[in-house]
Amino acid sequence: MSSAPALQAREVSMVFGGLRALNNVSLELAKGQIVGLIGPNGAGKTTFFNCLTGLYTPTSGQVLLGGTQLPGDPAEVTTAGLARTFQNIRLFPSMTVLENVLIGRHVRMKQGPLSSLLHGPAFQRGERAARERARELLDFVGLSRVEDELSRNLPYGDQRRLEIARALATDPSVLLLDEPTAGMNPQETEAARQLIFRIRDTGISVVVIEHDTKFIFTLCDRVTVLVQGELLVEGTPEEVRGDPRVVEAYLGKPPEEVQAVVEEITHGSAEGASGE
Amino acid sequence: MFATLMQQIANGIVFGALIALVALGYTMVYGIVQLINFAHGEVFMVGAFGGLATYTWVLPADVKQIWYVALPLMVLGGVVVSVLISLAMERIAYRPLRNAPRLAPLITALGVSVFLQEAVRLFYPNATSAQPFPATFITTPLVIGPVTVPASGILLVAVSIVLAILLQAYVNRSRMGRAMRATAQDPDTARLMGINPDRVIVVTFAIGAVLAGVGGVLYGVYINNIDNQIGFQNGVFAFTAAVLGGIGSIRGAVIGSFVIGLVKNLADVLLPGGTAYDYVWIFVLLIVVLVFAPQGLFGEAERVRA
Amino acid sequence: MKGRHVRNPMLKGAVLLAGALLLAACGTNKTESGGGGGSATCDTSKGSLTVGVVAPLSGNLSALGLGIRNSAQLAVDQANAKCAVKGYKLVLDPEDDQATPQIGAQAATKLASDPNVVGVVGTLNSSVSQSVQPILAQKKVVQVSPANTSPTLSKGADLTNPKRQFDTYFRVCTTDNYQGPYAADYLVKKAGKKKIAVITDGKTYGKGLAEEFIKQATKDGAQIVDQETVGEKDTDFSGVLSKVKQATPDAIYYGGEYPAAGPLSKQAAGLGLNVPVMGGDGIFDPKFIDLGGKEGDLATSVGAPTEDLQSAKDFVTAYQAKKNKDEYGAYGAFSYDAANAIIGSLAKTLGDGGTWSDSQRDALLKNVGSYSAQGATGSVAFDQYGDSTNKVLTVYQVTSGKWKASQSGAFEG
Amino acid sequence: MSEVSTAGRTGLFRPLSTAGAVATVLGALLPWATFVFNEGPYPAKATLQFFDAPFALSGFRLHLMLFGLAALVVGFTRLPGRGRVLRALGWGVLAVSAVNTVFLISNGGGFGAVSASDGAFAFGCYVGLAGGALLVADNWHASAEPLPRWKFSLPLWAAWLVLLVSFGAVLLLVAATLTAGGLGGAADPYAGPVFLSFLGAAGGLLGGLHGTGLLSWIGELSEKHRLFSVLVLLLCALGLPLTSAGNEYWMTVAANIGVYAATAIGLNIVVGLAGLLDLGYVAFMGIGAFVAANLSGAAASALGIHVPFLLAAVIAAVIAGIFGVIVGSPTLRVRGDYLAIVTLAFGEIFRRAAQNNIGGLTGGANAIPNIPQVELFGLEFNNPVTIGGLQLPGGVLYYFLIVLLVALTMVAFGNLKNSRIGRAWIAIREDEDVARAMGIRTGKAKILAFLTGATLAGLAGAVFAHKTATVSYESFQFLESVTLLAAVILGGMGTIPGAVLGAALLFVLPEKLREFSDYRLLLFGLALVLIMRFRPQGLVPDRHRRAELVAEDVELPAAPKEATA
Repeated sequence: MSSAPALQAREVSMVFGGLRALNNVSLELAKGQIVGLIGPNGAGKTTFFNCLTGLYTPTSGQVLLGGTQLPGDPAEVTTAGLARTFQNIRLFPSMTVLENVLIGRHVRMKQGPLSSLLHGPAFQRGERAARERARELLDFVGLSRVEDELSRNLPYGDQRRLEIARALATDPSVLLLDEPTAGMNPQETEAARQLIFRIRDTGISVVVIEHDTKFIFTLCDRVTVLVQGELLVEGTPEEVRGDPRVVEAYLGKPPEEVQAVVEEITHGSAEGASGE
Repeated sequence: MFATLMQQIANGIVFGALIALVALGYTMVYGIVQLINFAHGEVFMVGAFGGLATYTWVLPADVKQIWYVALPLMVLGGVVVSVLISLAMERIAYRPLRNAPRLAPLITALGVSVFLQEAVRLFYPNATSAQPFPATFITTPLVIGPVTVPASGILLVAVSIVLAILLQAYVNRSRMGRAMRATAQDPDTARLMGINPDRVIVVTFAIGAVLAGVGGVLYGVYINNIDNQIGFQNGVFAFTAAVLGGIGSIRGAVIGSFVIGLVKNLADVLLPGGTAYDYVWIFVLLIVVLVFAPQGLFGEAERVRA
Repeated sequence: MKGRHVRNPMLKGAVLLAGALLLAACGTNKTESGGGGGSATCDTSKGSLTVGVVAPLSGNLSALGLGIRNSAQLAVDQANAKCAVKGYKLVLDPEDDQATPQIGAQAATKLASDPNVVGVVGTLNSSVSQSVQPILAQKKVVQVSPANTSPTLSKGADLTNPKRQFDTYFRVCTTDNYQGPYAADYLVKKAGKKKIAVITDGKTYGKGLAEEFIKQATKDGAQIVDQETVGEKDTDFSGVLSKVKQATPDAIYYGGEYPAAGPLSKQAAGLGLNVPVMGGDGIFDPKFIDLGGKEGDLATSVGAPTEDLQSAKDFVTAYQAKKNKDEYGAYGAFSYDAANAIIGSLAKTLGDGGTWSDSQRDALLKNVGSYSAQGATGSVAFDQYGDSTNKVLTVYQVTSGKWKASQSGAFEG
Repeated sequence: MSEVSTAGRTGLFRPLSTAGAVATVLGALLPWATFVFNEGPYPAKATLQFFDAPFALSGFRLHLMLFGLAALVVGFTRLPGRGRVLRALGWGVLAVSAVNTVFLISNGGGFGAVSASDGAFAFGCYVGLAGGALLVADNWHASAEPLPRWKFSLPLWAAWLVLLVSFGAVLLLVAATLTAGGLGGAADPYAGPVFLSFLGAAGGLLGGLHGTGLLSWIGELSEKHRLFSVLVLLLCALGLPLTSAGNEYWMTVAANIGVYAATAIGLNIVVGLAGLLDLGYVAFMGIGAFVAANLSGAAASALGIHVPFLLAAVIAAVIAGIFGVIVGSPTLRVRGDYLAIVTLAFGEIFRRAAQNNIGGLTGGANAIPNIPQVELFGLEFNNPVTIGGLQLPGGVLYYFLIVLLVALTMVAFGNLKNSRIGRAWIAIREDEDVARAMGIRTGKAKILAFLTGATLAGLAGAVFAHKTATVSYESFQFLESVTLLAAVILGGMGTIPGAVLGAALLFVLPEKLREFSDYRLLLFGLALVLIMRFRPQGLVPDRHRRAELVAEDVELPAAPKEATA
């Protein structure tokens, strides 16, 4: 197992009607690695995540987790050890923080209907263990003081962290994060970065989609650039940053944004290095 | 047997035309506000009573004899009552729940349905049991080869098809129609484009009520009696037709209605159980269609957004 | 902030309301006399006794249920006016059964637990009677149904070996096994119809009636060319009628009630099926004709022709004088007779100086069993199963827009 | 909040409230009607003259007097939550006065009955109404006051004692509510208004107690001693036959409530937890009932075999459960509103099939009558029983059986809700796509919801068959499904006591208000509309549901647009 990459996507394509959203995108992720996925809006990043997690069935290509092909169903994928968060936070808004994490524990719990009905000793043990683990994870992401709040009442940044805790509760070997810092201020972003490092340190491989290229370049071991459903560049942050095609890819954007991107790409290395 | 089949097809088409007038209202309202307006069947019912009331209390005795004057006036009366009830229902019961979860307006709709049925029974004179409805139309049936159809049935089919076509044109061509389609697809964007969703919803309810009102009066002329229960049963059929055709689609609702009319009447002669089980077959068909084509025959394909 | 209370909408509303009430106070004024209404001249020193009614007073069937209630009320009012039960005032206690057995059971329990309830008129639905019977029987409360037609209620499931089910249960209406066969004899033997189609509404009354009709008609040599069922709430019968038409019957027997039968007859004619529609007492109602019943349609009804029966005419006159909102409907006259059977037997049981107590219930049951009088539906009396002995049936035919008696007699098996 | 208003709120003297309280007391003493009605004197001597018997008050006037005195006292104290208490009392006074006024006017033939007629004057109702209105108006903004929280903790024995006393009080209140106004009929001609008036008083009392924070405190206490509370509650339920409501009639009504409550709890799993709207739910109860009828040895049943009741009930539950799976299977493909129509279709198919005596199993239009009583240990369940010297009314054994059934279903519901499975259902209700992404096999979970719900309904149906003694398709109409749904919603979706409370109300109200039976359905429809408009979370709101069902003003940050159904 250890020899196989943690996650491997082979030439994944996705076609909606006549629209080719993804075209032969491949990705490889070693154990304990953080890989960034960047690209302009509509490049197909989230579609790619959906294909990995079984929410979409790719038109062609395959996805392997630890060398085993993943089934095409989101529930099975999660059971196999691939967890994700969502670009537009999708918590269970009227459940408490703790319950949200317990939902993540679902796949690792064993109680069947009968056991749930009777609440026997075995059930109680399992339930206690699940709560313990959930509290550990809330502690890990720094939310233990709000475990009884309804998740809808959490501030934005906390909701993002709760989503990560919920995903971690499924005991994944690979974690997919869809724009984990979107809408965060610099302090929160920094905290998120540290959190992702700590997740990595527990042996979980992480794939991150992010618009904030600075964030990506200072976080990831390798970076993949998607443009219009095609894999443009793949390499270390340094390689990607230096690639002229990446700058070009962002040129289809409004002037201010291009300006910002160009600045980030050219100056980002120095700042990023200091940040690390 | 052939004659019976032809006759049943004719019966099915007439029944389908009737259902279509109600189904269009279901489908329009659902398309705009994603609400199963269970009370829409009752709008149809009050339309029929509105037509009867017009005949009983408004029309002068000599006008009652002239069907081409009396019938349009009764239709007008029925439509006015339907529209008023429907708009009141929207304003009082549904609008405050616009942002509530879906279950809330659905249950409200059930409540409104029961309320209207009972209100008519209790407060319309003698409506505790079936009321005769005047046959203000040509009463001699038409005989076409093996098929006999009441003239009122032909009228029903004609009116139903014409109204469906007009509605389709209105939704496709007019300014308001475009606003409706925009609201149906994405209410938020529609609002940003300067469309007033309240107005669109009110117009939608009104259009549904007009069709139901016309349907109610023509139903009375065709069947010759009405009671406070006609809305529920025909409403369930109409809703089933709308779902069958793919709710939200005008074409689907009309075709779904004709399918239901035909299934009901052909089941009488062709399927096991005969007349005792005819509408069981409608529901069986509905379940089968929904299981294999969850969006109905003409509904939009399911979109999953993550 | 100080003016807050005054601006309060609640307060304002209350002030306005109070003002309105005070103003209105001088308006309508109605004083009612003390003591009980019409029974002022009777001796009611021993209090009041109750006649219960269990019938659907709400929902779809309430039209029939309210007719039952009002007719029983008429009987009670008349009894009070005549001082029928010495020393007591009678009151009616109508209870809604919502046409469902479980609510009927609640209503019956409620009545049965009141020691002043002498008897119960009801129910409309046979299935409700099934749940009401054992409850009333346990407390020995007499029940007289105006409308249950299922023979099993009195004679048990095995009709060839009849056994009385509850000795508290009586009915003034005839069961299906008289009315159906009588209609069959008329239609086949007298009217000479040999190809008959049978349509029912699938409910207890209609289905039971049609089944008995079919048995006798077949015995009489007619051919049942088609049997169909229409939905309870159906109004468009074209599908069923087209199928019936294919069998080219020369008559249609309809087991059901007039709200469906009238339109059915009319729609049959609309489809070119111009044959008479016949039914039971459920369609013997002027509304059948209003709703589309055509010339030549037939109905059987219990008792001698109403034109010949003074008591029937009196009932109709008295009912109409009451200005009830609801019509007496198909079961009004039966209900009137049922209530009178209870009241008459009660009067006999108590005699001139009797006092009501639970120990009188056995005697009351016996007196109901031997009750005999002329009612709105003809002679009212009960056989050993509690069924009506009134086997006189009349066939009516729609003639120039009215029901006219065509033949009267008894079914002799 | 400005200082002036704070001071105004906490100041000792509240002129308006005091005036309201005084008016209420006066209203209780003044005459209410100008003459004696035809049906006999109105309860509590509505014609009582001013001060002729001030201490002989009873009925609604006693309630008014007590409320007025309580308001007077509370108005001069610094009781925490004073405003809330006064407002609740005010609403109580208003409700009691309004009910009696409306009735006196309508039954007395106009305003003359409550003002002046033939030289008699009666202004009690106006004074009472004004008193209530003043109390409510003066404390209109009491919701701004925080609900007082009682902090002190009790030793175990004292806590148990408090719980025992509170639940005992609840039992007595329930019994008093059921018997308020009597059975109706000739003996109690004013049963309806007396009952409604009592409801108003009970509501005011409970509201007032809630305002002091007492009820919340007891709630917390019972949460702390959960097992004890459940046991005491069960004991109280079993104790109902010993109260004034312990007669055959209320036992029958309570048994019917229990059957519907158990079914509604099943529906609560499907609708309240899993969020799957089912409009044909009563069919499962029907299936259970028909199965039990066929196994009861009733003469009219097709099978004609007699199986002991407990076994028959289990078989009925299992078969209903199987049908639950069949009906639930389209849920794998059909979402949201489409599911509602599919379940409605199933319900109608069941009804039509039962009416047509499918397979000879349902008796068709003749139903299956004369189902024998349940017999356990030689006891026929409908007979009165004597335990020791205790005479219990008929039907009490069914009542006990059904209390046990409801208790069992409540435990089942509670256990499932607080388990892996229950959380999965709630997750599906909230966001099905995410639930799947979290590893929940949504198809399996939904079918399991239908299976569990239908099983409970089937079990209830088996009891129903024996209790009603007849099983007819007429008991399982569409309207019954709507009633069940209404019970779940009225009580509170997804909560354990919700379905029971909802079913109880939907049965007790029509029973108590039989004289208005003509308007039953009209009011039912209206109630559905009003509940959805003003209290969609139900009477006992679920912590989760409360947030979800109350219309939101603020959208979640980047709230997910629901994937189109």
